[in-house]
Amino acid sequence: MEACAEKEKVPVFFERKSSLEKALFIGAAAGLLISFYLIFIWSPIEKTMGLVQKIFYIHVASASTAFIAFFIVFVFSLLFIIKRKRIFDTYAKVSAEIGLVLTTIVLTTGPIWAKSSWNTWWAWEPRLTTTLILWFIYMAYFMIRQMDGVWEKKARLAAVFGMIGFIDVPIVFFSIRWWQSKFHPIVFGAGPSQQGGGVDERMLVTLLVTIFAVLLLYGYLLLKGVALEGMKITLNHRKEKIRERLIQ
Amino acid sequence: MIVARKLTKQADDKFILRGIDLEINKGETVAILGPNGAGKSTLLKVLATLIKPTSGLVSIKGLEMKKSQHEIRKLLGYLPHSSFLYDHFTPLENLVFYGAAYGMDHIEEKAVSLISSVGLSFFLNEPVKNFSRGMVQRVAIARAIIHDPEVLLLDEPHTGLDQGAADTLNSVILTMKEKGTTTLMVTHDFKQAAEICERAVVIKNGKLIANFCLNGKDVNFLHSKYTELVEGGAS
Amino acid sequence: MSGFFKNAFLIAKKDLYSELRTRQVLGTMIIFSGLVILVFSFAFDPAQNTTKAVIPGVIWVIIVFSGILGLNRSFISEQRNDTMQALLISPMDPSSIYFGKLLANFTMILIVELVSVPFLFLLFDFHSIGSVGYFLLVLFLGSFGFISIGTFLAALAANSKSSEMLLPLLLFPVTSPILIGAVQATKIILSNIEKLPDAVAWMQLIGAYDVIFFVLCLILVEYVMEV
Amino acid sequence: MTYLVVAYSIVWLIMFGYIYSLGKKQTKLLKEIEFLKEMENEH
Repeated sequence: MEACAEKEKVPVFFERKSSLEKALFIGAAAGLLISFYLIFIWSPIEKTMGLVQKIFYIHVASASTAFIAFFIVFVFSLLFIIKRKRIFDTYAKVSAEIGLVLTTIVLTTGPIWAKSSWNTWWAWEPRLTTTLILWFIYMAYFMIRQMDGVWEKKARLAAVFGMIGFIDVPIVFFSIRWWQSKFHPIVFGAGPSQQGGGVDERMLVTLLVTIFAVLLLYGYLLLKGVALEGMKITLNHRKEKIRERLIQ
Repeated sequence: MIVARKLTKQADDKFILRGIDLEINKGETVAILGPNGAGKSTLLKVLATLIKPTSGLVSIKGLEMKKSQHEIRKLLGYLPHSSFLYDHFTPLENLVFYGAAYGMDHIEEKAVSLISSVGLSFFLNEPVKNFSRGMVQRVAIARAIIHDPEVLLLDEPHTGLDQGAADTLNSVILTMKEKGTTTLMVTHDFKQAAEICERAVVIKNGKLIANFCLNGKDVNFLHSKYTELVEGGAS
Repeated sequence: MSGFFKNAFLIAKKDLYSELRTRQVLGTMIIFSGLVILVFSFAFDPAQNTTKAVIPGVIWVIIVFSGILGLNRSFISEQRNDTMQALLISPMDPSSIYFGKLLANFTMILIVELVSVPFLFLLFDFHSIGSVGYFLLVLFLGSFGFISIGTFLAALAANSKSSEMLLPLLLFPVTSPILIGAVQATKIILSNIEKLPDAVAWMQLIGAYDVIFFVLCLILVEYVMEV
Repeated sequence: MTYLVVAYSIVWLIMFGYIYSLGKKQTKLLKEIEFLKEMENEH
């Protein structure tokens, strides 16, 4: 009886398509297309840096979304430690994965931008250095997840490290900024804040639209990734059921 | 003394314990029997507060495990497969350390008398790493009871022991029993189980399938009953 | 509360006594720090005056790399005969076990520093410490922060089969603020003492890091040590 | 100009690489589910 009831449930679970997921997909695709139009056609060309400055939009959008992704990791890690529900762990894991992908984008576009505008591949500039350390921290997070053992243990350890790592980020940023400004004053006008009030309004709009589009993409990927993880978990669960039935 | 209600333990998708209900009275000596992989050691680890159950309740001496873990830990003496001893320390140093960890007073005298009661007075100041398996097990037994536990949890204590060590262990268990200690013992050794246990429970596939008295019964009774239960297809 | 310190001292005493018995870890750490000094003498010509500039960095490289040797052993040594489980089922709090281990590791790294730093100064002919008091303070603060989060992450990494490889990957990025701050403060104190306020600011940063992470580790260590 | 093109192509390469890996994961899972359903129907 019990087995029968579950047999009914499987297709329902696997073939369900969340409407939120669909909406996010459409939103992200449309948003990215619009931001593309804004970046390449609509927004003006920056005077000193020229065309290359257009890297800035996706660079900053990825960086801020990555940071939000890691914040979500922190939140779900905390929730997992308190409630010990597997779904929280799945959210943290998927969010960290997307955050890591976005950080990788930041770390590749950063040097390209640096090379073109400052003629050096890497500048030990606070934001870039912090991002690099962030990348290492979340790589370490995945090393913990690749340990062998039961999921509960891995999830617990990863959650603890996800919290430690995120709390470390502001301190890392602060110390690096301090280190840089005292010994290698920043000569290059990097990042949005240094450009101060002189930003063209259209540039700001383009940046905001790009950030929003990347955020939507993040939301879609998060839901998709969580759904896939959920599928995997249910699948393993049912496999185990079948294995048991075969043994008995 | 020990009450377990609907105890389950899940590791990934495998159920190791599937709802164990167990009640053990004060001063009883109970054997836990069952085939390999049935979940006996896991049950003992849950009772020893080493691993948390996935669901279910455990209470020891009326204390609920989740709420008063600290108090419960003081009551338990746990003897697993591994010796829990520091290799390069002497038996005395090991016992004094663990005694202090349990907040005991006059540890030194207590440790010395315990070591002589397991027959190792000659080796008081010899590092444990030079000991044979049987000697290590004797020290491990002494370690498990250094803090006068009210509940003794033993995981296959007779395995690999010579006759002398096994007798020592049995006499330790019986002395503790006289003081009112409750003993729970996972074992494969029917002879020893029949000798010192009053009751036996059988676990198979993470479920408790039998619970019967052993008083006055001999090894053969236990053996045939166990074979009937485990191999007779009851599950 | 007194039980907390009593148990922590018990663990620290046990670890240090065990070290006295086996003399494995501390000896290795000191020899290793000597080798680091030797390698640096090849990398930077000790006869040149500019070499003085790398000395603050070398000090912290010694602390970090020999420290990680000790941290690795700290919990692995409890896996033999599953003594870690014995500690966990005893009435001691996980936080007091952590604090005890921290004290033992901290004592060991202080001994390593006591031996290797004078040795380094001697070999590199360095004799103009700006302020001995501040120098010792920055060594203390930096080592404490590094060891406190290091002990915590060692407990975490001990769950893995390849914990020796995992620990540096976890530890180095997380402790980067300490390493930056400690090297900068040491540099100012050793060679540029008139800029002392800057060094003090760095030490405040390290101090804040120490406090935040020590408290955080005490709270979270319970979740790391569950079996 | 080339830098701009390189930068955006790398961005999209990484993005599509990630999405592709998700898609592959999904097909693999769906395949296993089909297999599982067959298994269950047999029993």
